[in-house]
Amino acid sequence: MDLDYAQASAFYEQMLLIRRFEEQSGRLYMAGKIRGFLHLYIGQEAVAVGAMSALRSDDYIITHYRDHGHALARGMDPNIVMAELLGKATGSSGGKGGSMHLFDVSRGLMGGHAIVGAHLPIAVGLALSAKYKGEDRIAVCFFGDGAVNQGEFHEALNMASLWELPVLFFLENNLYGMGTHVEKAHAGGRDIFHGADAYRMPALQVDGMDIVDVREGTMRAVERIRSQGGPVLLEAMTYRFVGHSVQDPEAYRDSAEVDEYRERDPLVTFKDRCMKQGLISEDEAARIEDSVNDAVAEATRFAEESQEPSPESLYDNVIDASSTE
Amino acid sequence: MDLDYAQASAFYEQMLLIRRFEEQSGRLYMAGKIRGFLHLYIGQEAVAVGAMSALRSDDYIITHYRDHGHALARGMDPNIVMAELLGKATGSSGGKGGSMHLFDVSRGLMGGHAIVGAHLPIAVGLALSAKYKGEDRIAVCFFGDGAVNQGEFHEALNMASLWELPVLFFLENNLYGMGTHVEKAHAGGRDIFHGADAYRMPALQVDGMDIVDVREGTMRAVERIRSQGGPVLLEAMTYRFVGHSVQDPEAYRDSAEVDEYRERDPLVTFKDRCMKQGLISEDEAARIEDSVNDAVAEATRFAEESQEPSPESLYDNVIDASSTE
Amino acid sequence: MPEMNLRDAVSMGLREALDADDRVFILGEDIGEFKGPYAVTNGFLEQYGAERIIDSPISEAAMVGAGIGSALGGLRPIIEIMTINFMLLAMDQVVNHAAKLRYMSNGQIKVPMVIRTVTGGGGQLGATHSQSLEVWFATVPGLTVVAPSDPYDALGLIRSSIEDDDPVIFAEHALLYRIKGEVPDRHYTVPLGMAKVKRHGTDITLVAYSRMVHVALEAAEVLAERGVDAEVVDLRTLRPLDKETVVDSVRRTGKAVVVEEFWRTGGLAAEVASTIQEEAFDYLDGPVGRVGGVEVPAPYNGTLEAAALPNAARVVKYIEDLYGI
Amino acid sequence: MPEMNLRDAVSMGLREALDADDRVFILGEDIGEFKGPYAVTNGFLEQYGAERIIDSPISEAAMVGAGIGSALGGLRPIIEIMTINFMLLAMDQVVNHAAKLRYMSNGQIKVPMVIRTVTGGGGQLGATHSQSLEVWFATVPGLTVVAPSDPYDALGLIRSSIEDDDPVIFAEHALLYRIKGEVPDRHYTVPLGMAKVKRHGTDITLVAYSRMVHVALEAAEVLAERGVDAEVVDLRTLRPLDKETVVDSVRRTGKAVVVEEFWRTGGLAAEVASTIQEEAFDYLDGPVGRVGGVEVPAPYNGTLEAAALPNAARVVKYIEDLYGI
Ligand SMILES: Cc1ncc(C[n+]2csc(CCOP(=O)(O)OP(=O)(O)O)c2C)c(N)n1
Ligand SMILES: Cc1ncc(C[n+]2csc(CCOP(=O)(O)OP(=O)(O)O)c2C)c(N)n1
Ligand SMILES: [Mg+2]
Ligand SMILES: [Mg+2]
Repeated sequence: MDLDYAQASAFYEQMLLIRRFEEQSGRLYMAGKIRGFLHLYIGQEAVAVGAMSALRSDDYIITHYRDHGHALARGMDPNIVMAELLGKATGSSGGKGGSMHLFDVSRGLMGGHAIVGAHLPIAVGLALSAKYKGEDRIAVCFFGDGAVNQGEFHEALNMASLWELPVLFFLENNLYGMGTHVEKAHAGGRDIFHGADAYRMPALQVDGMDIVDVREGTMRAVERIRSQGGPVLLEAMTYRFVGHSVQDPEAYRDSAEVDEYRERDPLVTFKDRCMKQGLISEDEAARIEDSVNDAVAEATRFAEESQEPSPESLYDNVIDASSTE
Repeated sequence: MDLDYAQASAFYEQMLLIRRFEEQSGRLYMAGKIRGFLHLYIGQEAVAVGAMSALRSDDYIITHYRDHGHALARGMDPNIVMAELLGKATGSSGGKGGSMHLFDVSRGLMGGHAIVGAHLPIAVGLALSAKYKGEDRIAVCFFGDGAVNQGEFHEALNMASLWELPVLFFLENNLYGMGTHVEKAHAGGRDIFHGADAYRMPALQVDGMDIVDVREGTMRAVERIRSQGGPVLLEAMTYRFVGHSVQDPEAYRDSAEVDEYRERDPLVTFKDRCMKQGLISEDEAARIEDSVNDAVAEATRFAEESQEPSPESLYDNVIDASSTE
Repeated sequence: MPEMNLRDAVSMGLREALDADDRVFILGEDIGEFKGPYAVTNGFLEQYGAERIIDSPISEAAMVGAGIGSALGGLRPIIEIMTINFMLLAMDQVVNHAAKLRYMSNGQIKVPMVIRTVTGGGGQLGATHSQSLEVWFATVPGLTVVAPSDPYDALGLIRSSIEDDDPVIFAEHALLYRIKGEVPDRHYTVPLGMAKVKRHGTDITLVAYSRMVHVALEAAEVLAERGVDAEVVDLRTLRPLDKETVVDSVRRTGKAVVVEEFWRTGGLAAEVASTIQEEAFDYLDGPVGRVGGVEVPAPYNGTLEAAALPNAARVVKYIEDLYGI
Repeated sequence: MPEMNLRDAVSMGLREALDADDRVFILGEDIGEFKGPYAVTNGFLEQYGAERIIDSPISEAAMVGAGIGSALGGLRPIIEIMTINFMLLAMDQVVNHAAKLRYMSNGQIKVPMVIRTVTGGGGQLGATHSQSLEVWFATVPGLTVVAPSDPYDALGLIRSSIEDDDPVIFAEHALLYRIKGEVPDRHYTVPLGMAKVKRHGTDITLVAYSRMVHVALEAAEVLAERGVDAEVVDLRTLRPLDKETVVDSVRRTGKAVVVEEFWRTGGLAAEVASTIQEEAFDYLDGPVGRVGGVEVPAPYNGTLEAAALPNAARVVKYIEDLYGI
């Protein structure tokens, strides 16, 4: 694993930030301060952080409702994200979007989308705009194994390949779509990336529990897209340690399976390797732990102390300069 | 080609019936007696006739709007079909369905459907009912190359394979979806059947211009479905000799291509082979020509002389016993 | 009479149907191993088995299409679409197929299918998950649309819906599952197409359905304190509309306000208001009023969302302004 | 002023936009090599090339999704959906994404996209191909919905629609393409959201849009012969509704009938009628009337289809019965 000190610390810090941020989000949900649906990224941290580390700042990112990890890994301010989760005026959408709809256009993060599979065609359009304008930025679209069975997955992959558009279809296969195991939903079985052949699209699979493997796989995919133009399907095999959403009794899987994957916790394994190789010292690890805890505490404070959106904001941004009755 | 005399004559007669019926439909459209959309099956006759010859009378058939060939090959009365095309009370839907919506439930023909790709999931449901009830009938779903790019194609093939349902997905690849060539619409290219791998579904390709090849391929597919349960994708490579619908200037293809395929007219080639092998005599061919012409003339007479639907029928069959204001 | 909540009333109706008729099965996302997204089918998989309680891939269009096909094959499918928002992915199957096949086949086939789905806002689920699209289905010939407001109606109406030989959209409000009410032990049904006066009054008629019935009843209590005696009509079935019950009430009261959750412009209230003034114009003391959702996508923030939805206070204030009472 | 037909007016508006702004492109089925299903884009491929005139696979959902994405990427997409019936396959992209992204992102992104589509019945295309679904889109916050009745408005409105920074549904009636009208050489636009009085009168107001404007004008001529002087208001934009123009007219005439092609129950006429009685109750001589489509799926047979659609005779008869004039 050829990482330098700075990278090792940075990756570990970003993964830990997501982990602690999500743990805190769960607590705030239980406290009734976050409402609606809340989908945590715990267990999948290596995917977002590894992937983002291989992208350019001008690339487009689009993802589904399980989006906190992608937002934070892309460098979005935890304060702004937490404020959105609490529905505050200081949130990224002024409290109107919520957990499932995080946008940060300044970082190319085009949302946070809550309809399973529907953002894949939108990613195709982002890539179309890049190619149309002659830009060499790419569109990276994160989605889950459950989304693969939506018709729009098929339509989007066909279009992207047909028109040789620069899209990285980034599949986070955590084995479940809500309570349905991938093998009970996808006729192609557990290893979905083979399906790309139908579109004559190159595809690869990486270990989503290993940030280095994710990073290297993403680099290969991105390199191929920028050099040759067409799309790539990248499948990261991963797992969520917690329920689908915060109120999921998890009747559909036995705790043994969860424990087994927790054994491979992407943070623990990465930290251990880095320490063995002397890339992260005890002190550094402690510093990271502190700074992450401070960041999450600060995000919580910021969000809780922020103002509620103004009543008038209800009417803003329906359409341009519109305020409907 | 191991056909007996009776089969050879029957197949030729059915194909010729479709050919002449369609030629007459075109004329009646030009005469303003058929309105709306009219999609002719000329050039593809070997597919419907060869396929139907390998099916059981209790199997379900469902197809798209280019459905005259399937209806006639399934044994539907040409009088009833022509009457429907003319919108008469004696038509299969009392004039309310038209050319694109031919139903004959007594023969398991569950329509004629005009939304591209939408009848594939319906075929899955028909097969689901058969399996659910423990019947060994299968559902045969005819569709075109253009339908393959609809999301519902993907959803339907995934479900059918996942649940091991007895569906024969019968793809008539005539190279064009309206004016769009298959290679400009399908990233997988011209030979679509390879795409079945993504669903772990067996697939095969036959020469749709050769009724015997279609028949034998269908037999293999059906045999596999009845014995092993799961679905099969069968692709028949074919070609329509006429426009997409009756008013298509065909700007998108050059006449040379059309001529080339007309060289391989499935009726002419089959008739020649049968005559060489002594399966059809000159007299028999003449008899067939006459009886087909009579049948089409009779269908035309029947349809033209039939009554218009009653004004009250407008309100029938919206829902059970309903007549809405 | 035993008390039960609306969730249990629907569950009970479903169990009865599964017990009484082998042709009845349920297909939906996460209805089995996950035990139902809203727990309505909790325990069903264990009791009825995987042949009849089918967990589906996330493929709404194919789910409805497969339901239609299975109905054509003689089954009595109950399709659960997790929320009515996701019906947007199955719109073509519902509107162009389920609703039209009986008509296009002139009665050769019918589609005895119930689509159960969850509707409404108020849960801070954001813009894509908080709509009341039953209003659109209520405009489609060939569909019946039901939306109960209490356990008694829910059980009586699910029974009638499953018995019906045509497609029924059965919309359960997410915020009403816990609402309790008395349900007789003796078997009863609530016929489709019949509204019900839920509160008798003489001064003004409030028309509503689903959750808004409770808002209307609350408003009626406030009005009562002011000596205004309001009658509350619960539509229960949105298509066909029970005009008689509504118009009779207005003829007695001379005043009417329709309350609904859907956006005010183009909602069902417009139809009801238009019908009232058409059929009771000379009985009206003033215009028929409408209180609907504010014309914005549903915001996540709880205060903003509440401001966008009708409540008793808004209804009372509106009535003051409209009629000066 | 030069005369041109509505098809040429729309074509002209599209060419202007393609000429003036490189960010404008058109994506649709068979708009290029086939020269446009309704010939509106005839010659475009040759003139503007395949990068800007993109023939799409039959994937309506992905077409709209790709349009949205390209708009997020800074382009100005014009998506052609062959007919509004096929929008049922793209409903989620239009309603949950195009219409809501500006709001959910609180203005971080916008979707300057025009969806051009063909609406209406009367062509004997059968139940699935003859609907007027623009009525549904007119209920969705975030969308603008336009439906011109003549060449002047068509050109003026397509110009405004393409200039608009939010999604616009532009519905062209299949039976109006050949209608001729004068179109000034000088550049002009017709602003969105403004109705227009197409015939001045004093005795009764007829409100309509698209093809029904011509039915209303015809009816007005018949009424004129009887000494009844009807005013005809063409809504032109269905969302936002120009209530002022409609209500002003009714305040002058005291009578109003709304004519539309959509099924009578729950159509736009219900909204217009409700609004009129809300805002002009004291000016009304009687109830506001509605003439809409008969509540059946569109039948193929020409006589039946005609009986299901409003025409001048039906409108006049209805007015006789309603107002005794
Ligand atoms: C069209 C649609 N259908 C159903 C849902 C409800 N739903 C939300 S998330 C989800 C599971 C998605 O699983 P997957 O794609 O694997 O992503 P993961 O949650 O595992 O990250 C479902 C069914 C939805 N939001 N949209
Ligand atoms: C959803 C939908 N989109 C578009 C159309 C218009 N349309 C009718 S047939 C057709 C082409 C279909 O081609 P294919 O599936 O290859 O069948 P073929 O006509 O070649 O037999 C199109 C685009 C439609 N009917 N439905
Ligand atoms: Mg998953
Ligand atoms: Mg084809």
